[in-house]
Amino acid sequence: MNQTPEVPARSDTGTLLQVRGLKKYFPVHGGWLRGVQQQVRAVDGVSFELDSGRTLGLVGESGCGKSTLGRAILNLQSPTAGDVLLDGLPLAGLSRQALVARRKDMQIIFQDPFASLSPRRTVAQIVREPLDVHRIGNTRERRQRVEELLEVVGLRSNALNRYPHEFSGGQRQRIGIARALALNPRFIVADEPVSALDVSVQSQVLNLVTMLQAELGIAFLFISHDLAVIRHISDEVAVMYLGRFVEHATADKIFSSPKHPYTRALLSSIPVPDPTSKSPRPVLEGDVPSPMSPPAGCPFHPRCPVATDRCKTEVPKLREAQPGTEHEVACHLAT
Amino acid sequence: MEVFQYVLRKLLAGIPLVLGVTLISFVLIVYFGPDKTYELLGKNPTADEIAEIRSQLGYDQPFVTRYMDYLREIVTLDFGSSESTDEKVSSILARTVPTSIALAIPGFVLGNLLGVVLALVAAYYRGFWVDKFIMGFAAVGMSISFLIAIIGFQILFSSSDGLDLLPVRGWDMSTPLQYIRYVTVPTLATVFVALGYNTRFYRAVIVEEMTRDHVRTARAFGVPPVQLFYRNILKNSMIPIVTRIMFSIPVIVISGSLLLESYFGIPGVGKVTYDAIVTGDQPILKAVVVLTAVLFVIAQLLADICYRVVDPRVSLK
Amino acid sequence: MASTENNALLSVRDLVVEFETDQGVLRAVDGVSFDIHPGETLGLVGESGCGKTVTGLSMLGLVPSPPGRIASGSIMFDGSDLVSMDETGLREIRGSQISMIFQEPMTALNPVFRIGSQMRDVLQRHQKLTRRQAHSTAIEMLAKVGIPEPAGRVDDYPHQLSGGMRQRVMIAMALSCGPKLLVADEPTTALDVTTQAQVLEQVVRLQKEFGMAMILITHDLGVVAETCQQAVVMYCGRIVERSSIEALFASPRHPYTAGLLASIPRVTDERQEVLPVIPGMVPDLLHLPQGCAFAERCSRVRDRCRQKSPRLELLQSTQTSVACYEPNA
Amino acid sequence: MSARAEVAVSVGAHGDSLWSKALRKFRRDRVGMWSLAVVLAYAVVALGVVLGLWAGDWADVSGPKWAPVSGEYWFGTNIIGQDIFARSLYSTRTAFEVGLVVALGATALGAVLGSTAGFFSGSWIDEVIIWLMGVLDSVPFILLVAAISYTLQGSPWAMHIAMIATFWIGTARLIRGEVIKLKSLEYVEAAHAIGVSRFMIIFRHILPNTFHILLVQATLSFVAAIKSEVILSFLGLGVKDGMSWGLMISESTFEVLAGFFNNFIAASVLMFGLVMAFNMFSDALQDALDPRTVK
Repeated sequence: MNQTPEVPARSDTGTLLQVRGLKKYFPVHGGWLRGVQQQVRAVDGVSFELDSGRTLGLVGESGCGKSTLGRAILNLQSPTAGDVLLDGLPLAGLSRQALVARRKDMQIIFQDPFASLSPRRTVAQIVREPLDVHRIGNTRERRQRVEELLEVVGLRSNALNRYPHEFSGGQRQRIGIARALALNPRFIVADEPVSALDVSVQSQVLNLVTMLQAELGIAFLFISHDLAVIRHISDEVAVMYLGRFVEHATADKIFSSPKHPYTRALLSSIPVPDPTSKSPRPVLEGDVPSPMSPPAGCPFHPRCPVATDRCKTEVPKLREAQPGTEHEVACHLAT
Repeated sequence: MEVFQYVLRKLLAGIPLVLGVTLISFVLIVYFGPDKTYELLGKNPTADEIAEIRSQLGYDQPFVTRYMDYLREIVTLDFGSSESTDEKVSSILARTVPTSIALAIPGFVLGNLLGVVLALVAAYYRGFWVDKFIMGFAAVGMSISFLIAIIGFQILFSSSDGLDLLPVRGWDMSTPLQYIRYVTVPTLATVFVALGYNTRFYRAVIVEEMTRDHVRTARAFGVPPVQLFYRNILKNSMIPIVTRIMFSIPVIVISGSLLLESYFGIPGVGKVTYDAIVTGDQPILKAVVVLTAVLFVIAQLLADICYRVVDPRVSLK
Repeated sequence: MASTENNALLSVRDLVVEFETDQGVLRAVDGVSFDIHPGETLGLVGESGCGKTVTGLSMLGLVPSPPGRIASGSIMFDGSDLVSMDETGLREIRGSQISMIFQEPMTALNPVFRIGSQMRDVLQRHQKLTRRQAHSTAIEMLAKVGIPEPAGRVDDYPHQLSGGMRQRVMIAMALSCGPKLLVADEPTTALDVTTQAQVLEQVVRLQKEFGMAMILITHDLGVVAETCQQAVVMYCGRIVERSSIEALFASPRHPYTAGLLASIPRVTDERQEVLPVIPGMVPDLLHLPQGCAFAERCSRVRDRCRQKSPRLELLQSTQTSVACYEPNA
Repeated sequence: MSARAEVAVSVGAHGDSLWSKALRKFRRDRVGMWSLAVVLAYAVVALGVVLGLWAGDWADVSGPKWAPVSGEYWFGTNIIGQDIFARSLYSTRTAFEVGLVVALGATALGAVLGSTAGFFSGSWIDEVIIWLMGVLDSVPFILLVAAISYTLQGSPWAMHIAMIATFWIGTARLIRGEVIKLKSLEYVEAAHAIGVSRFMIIFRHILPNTFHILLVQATLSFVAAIKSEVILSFLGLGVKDGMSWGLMISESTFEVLAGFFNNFIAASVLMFGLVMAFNMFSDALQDALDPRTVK
């Protein structure tokens, strides 16, 4: 029903994003002249690839490093180690200007619809800013493009001269999406974009994301703590625990035959909106350990119901559970 | 042991502050300060006489040397003698500091104590006339100049147009009665003005504490209002309150007393400082600057220790 | 339900709660009625701003006042009306007869007191225990909610515990005086999904053990399905549907309930391309439409829906009450 | 497609910025409006003096010593027969001059240094600015005025400069905290993601969101400057040439003990009126601009 914004001819297949051994450590400062005391290993060696037009759902509990991973990939927080390649070209070591130029291809959508829009700027100014920064089109063209973008995300053009505080949470999230789309990105990190929204609005925004992806062929890294949302939106799913992927496979495989005990625990913990399916479920004991001092061996072993002595000493590598299945899992016991 | 290490670390961390303060005051008071050469010379001095005096005063030394001299004075706590009275600076301070403290304490204690009490009452009756009355009173206190308050209370208590009960000016601590007679008017002026600011600040802190989630929790468990205030609100409000009190100590001892002491002719540090400013008595000024800076470092330390006592989340590391 | 008033533990009738704002009076709760029986769990469901939390706070007379006030209605508990009860009477009930736990475990406990001291406080006030007795009861309660090494943990400060542990402490505190009713306001929303499962399990188990009734306030229909027997669905301050859990999930009668249930993504289903949605957004409580508040978003809206809002009425031959002129079959 | 449908916005045809909302809120505040009116009345008096409309004769010795209030001398005369009314009006001008210079200077300096420290928080730039704030805070204020006065060879601006040198600190601390908060907000991160330069991020996305603090701080600095002037002038460190409320009050200190109150009352009441109105205006401003209530 709407004309699709112009998408430059690109191949819709092939690897768009490669992430290799990405690490992001945060120093915990003791203060002036006292130097670094400890490090929080927010992201501790993550590797994956993402094809154009695909969605990787990234799921994990708070503090597992999923948001940091998204920001490290976009170089909003410079990685401690590892490579990120977009279209085969590394992002590390680029000059400021070169990095700014590459930002056209990768954008981010945020969780908090209230903090993500500058309160003293109009919607038109907010959505137009990317075009201004990258000097795309003249004033008239930019204005036209902004109107087009608002239409794409389902906002009327009378929204143009309004301020963010005049909109509801769901509407603000649409404005944020319009801003992210302005530069025709090929890859978007969506960091919990529906977590702050009410149920009835959440489904509207999820549908918008699905539709944009289908029409524009954008690849998404969709971060969420909500497994049902991840299930709905993702082609592939990665489960994160203490800064690492513990399982990575297609959504169908993850949800139909989870291999990692943590994934299984997560899945069984979700309250199901169906009173007839009340089944006793294994409840995971204890809390997530601090990422400042992760346990030796498999980081999950203190909570794991099936942990062996080997798990306490040897860190399991992310590997294919069975060769050729492309179902990766980081567990000594998984087959 | 932990506390000792902490105190040591804090005092070491105070060194850059003291260095900064002394450097700035050295530049302003000593280096660009009043030139004493001509005061000490007779009429029509020769160039040689000028040079000799300048050399005696150390004016011919380079900047760094002179500043290092100042630092040496700080480390040895020997600031020499006053240029106007020839009395040792240390003995001047030993004589005047107790007076200043005796002058400042009643106003300081009452100003904060009454401030907390009024703030509690105002916060408890938030929105009612009691609150409005107290806050109106605070607004008046805030809007009246300290000097006007001093003069006002002086007229009221000490002049023939007022009650004519108390001495007009001066100082006497020989007996408790005399002390009270002399300290009352300065104290009233201090309290009146301090209450304005303190009450407002403390009320804001308390009201903020009142809206915390854990206060609602306490209410949900049936905690009665008095206990709610005493246990759940006051203790949590102590951190900003303590900070304010601690950091007002150095200001009160030097700057606050300066006006009071020079107005009433009270022989305290403030008066000495003021006289030194007027006459350009550098040894005294240098000592006072260091004293203030050190007081600030100590206030910081005390405030930190108080946090530790009040708030278990703060660790000494 | 509403007819079995006699043996109801708590019965709310026509509760209206209003808030004074800059732009006029806001009616956060508008004519809410429900009953809860001993041992029963009632889910109070709705999206943000629907009035579910304010309803919960009203049960303990905790509506922040000013600006809020209970404008009319009654809340009968144990033969007395909590709305007209004075503050002293309410204080006797709070924490002993009716307890409440809150959403944010991080801020709900006082950071400057040990958890043991906060728990003892409640026990000493309501149960008139000695300090020593209260201390051992506190440890007992901590053990009951699954806190490891309770005798050591009792001397911890809240910041030394994780979010899940703090919420357990809150629950221990809430249950320590053996209340007849627990009001739980989004108790697991701030927790991670694995912790949420632990805490919910614990609450349900303890509820059975103590034989108390519970009002569970939540936006999460999954949580309601797993823990409640009865549910009340609220929209814009009013109850739109009241029924048993089975009936609610099997055949939601109100178009809003039906829309809400359809629009949540589920793990179990086959992946859908497009989720069914409720169009539009929740209207501003200060500018509610004249008729049914849901009319603007409703697919089956009729003229009369826009003129007068429907009353909550019991559907014939069911246990479900619904406020709709055109309920689902 | 359903996802694109609708989403209308209610009320009003034009965008309603936070500023216009704050203005509307301020207009509804009766106390705020009245105090603003009082402040403006004082400002008119001060402007009149600057334009030479009145009080040009404040220094003339025209009457008898300590003349009582009369039709000719509205507030009486002082010890050497100068008209206290004219001197009071002239002092209003001085108050505004001191207040405006200090408020603008201190707020600007506080904004620049505070936002710099906040934006580079954790780096050595931040450490240096924090150190400077601590140092200036620890030098006794009156000593600083005196010292600056020495250094500037008794310039009449020494008082202004000394006040600016200390008053900026409070503003800078607030702004630093606010900038650190704003910097971590997602919209600033979004600007980074788009590729906006650091300079533009500070000036377009961070500073505009601190203006409400600066405005309130400026009014507070204004009041503090007027109050400090009185004390400094009494101590002989304040206004050098001209006339001010501080000079009038210090002139009155020995008069009041002799039973002559005109100087004291005129200066005290006028000053109290302005400071009180300004304080209340500042409060109302703060309420109107409070981002927690403007939503």
